[in-house]
Amino acid sequence: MEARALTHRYGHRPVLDQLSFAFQGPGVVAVRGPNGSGKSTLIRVLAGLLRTSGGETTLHVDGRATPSRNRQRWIGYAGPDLSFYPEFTALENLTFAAEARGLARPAERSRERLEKVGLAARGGERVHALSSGMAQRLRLAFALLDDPPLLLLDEPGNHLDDEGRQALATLIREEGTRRLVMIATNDEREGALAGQRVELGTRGLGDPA
Amino acid sequence: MSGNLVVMAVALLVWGLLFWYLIRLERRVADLEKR
Amino acid sequence: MPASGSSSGRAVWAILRKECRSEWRTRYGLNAALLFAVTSLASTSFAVGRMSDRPDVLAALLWVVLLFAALASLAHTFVRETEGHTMVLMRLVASPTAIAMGKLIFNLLFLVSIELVTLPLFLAFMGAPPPRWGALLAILALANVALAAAATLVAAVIAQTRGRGALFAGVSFPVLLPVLAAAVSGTRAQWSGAPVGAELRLLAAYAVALLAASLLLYDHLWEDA
Amino acid sequence: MIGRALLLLWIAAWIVAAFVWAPLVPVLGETTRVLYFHIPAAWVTVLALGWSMIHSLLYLKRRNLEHDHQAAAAAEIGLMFCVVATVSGALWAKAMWGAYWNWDPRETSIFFLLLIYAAYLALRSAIDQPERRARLAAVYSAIAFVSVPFLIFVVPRIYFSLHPDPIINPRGKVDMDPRIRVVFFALLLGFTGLYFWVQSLRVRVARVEHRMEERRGSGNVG
Repeated sequence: MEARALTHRYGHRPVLDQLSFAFQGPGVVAVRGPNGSGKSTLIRVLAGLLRTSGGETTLHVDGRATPSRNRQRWIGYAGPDLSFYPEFTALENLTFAAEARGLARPAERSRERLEKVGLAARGGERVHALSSGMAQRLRLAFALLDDPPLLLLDEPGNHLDDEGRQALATLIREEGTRRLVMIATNDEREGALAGQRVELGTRGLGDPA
Repeated sequence: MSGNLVVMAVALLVWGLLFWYLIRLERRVADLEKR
Repeated sequence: MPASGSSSGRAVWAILRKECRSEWRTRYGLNAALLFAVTSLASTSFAVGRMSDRPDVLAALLWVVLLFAALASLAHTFVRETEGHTMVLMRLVASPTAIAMGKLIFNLLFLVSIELVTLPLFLAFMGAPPPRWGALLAILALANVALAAAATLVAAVIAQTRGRGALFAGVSFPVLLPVLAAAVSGTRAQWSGAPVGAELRLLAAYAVALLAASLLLYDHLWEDA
Repeated sequence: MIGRALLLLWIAAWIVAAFVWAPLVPVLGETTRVLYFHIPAAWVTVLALGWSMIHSLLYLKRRNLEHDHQAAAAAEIGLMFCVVATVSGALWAKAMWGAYWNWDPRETSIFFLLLIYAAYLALRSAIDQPERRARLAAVYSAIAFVSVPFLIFVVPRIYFSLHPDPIINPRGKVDMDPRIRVVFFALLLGFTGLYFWVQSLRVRVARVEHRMEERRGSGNVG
């Protein structure tokens, strides 16, 4: 994952400023910085959800640069803004996502991912009945749906209980050996897992007008 | 014919007012740009 | 990673099925639209009475009822996504065009299901003369495609505004007007025995123009988180 | 400043000419006077809509907010000229046929443009972030761009036309006394000059507003 002179403004507030980096998978990268320093913005830009004001990002898979237009094919994203359809169950949501992406064995694959994040028993429950901790695990299951080369997690530890954080830590370590994992977090334990780091500037929200 | 002249006079007046208003507006915009 | 051609076809199919299942589960949109269509139909027929000898008035009333039922409900598929913040999920699993096509086809089926109920009732309530079914169904089909294409595109835009659904009627009206005009004129022609070729060509041309424009525009619609 | 003075004198002179020098169109009689102002206003309405749509498409391609300023300014000014054209059209219809509104092709076309302007500006007012507002307004403009030809050339033909086409056909050739044609085109030119002047003013205002918001930055964005 390579970024060149990434700049982005929210309305008029500069959030990312000429940021450049290049990370080689597999491995875990922590994106750190104070609130409002653009951690979530960066993750969303890399996921292709947000078009930047300047600069560009390129994802190389097996040595070949992939078109940034359909970036969503190559990444798994999990962030606080990812919500599921409340009228469907957890399993139905994941199965729909797998079908829409044209993946093989959508239902089976979804069940496997639910087991991986410890939601096997809750597959049949409607999403609006899930606790925020379980919803967060569902996001992780969604991100892992098609074993993407790049995993982008925005504050994955949110709402998780201790047992959940433990499972998350092992999951990140495991995935870190197979693909490039980038995590936006201020949590020390998650940060410690990362071999490399992106420090976002302190200018962020605190910067006086 | 006199009816026409009245309407014409009104039209000229309206055009004059509009023009004067635009000139003043332009001056205000010019000094706004300086600040 | 599957090639883009077949996979976007699968994505459209998956999204269409999801829309139908969501609609079946919540049934909110269909009930509202049917209620709306039937009440506006009942009120017009109550006010106007039987109109068997005036095909032009009948044609206009039929399409006003259908148009307003459409205006009341076609924005729902996108408004539901932005209100439920599920647009991020959608954008992560399918391309903008696939999302739009899935919803467009759903809106088309939605319109047809409203018309299946409203049209027979309209013909009965208003005492309309028996229609030339061939011509009428052709007009309905093409008008539905054009309506769905226009409404889906405009809905995708207004779903991201502050008022969300509120703006849909006013903003979409100028874009829907050509469909309304051609449909009314065609329906009147089929009742009065005149040829409907011109209106059909117009509806087809407008639908194609809108679909072509949508293919270029949908990529610009969802770019900020 | 010379340009402004020239514009002042040019339009003033041709107003006088329209009332004093130009002859009347045979059938229309005194009502011709209104047309000298109604049709240029309608022309500017179409010109402004075209300008707004072109800049909207340019914004989609280049993502430069300058295009958005131009498109928004053109829509606001276009709406004003459209109201003038609609009202003067209705007055003329009242004088000619005794009814303010009778859905003849010219009136319906101008009215449809009014609907598009109103919808475009309503849409803009419902979005806060500048980039998103520019992008969504541009997309709507592109949609309207597709429907305008159908609205102008097709829909009116469907409704029975009352307009005396042979005598004054603003889009076609104007085939009567040359003096009428001279006054008509002169005012058309004058209105166009006026339009571009007001357009430039409105765009400069938009630029200043944008810069002021930017300078206020994140500090106390209200």
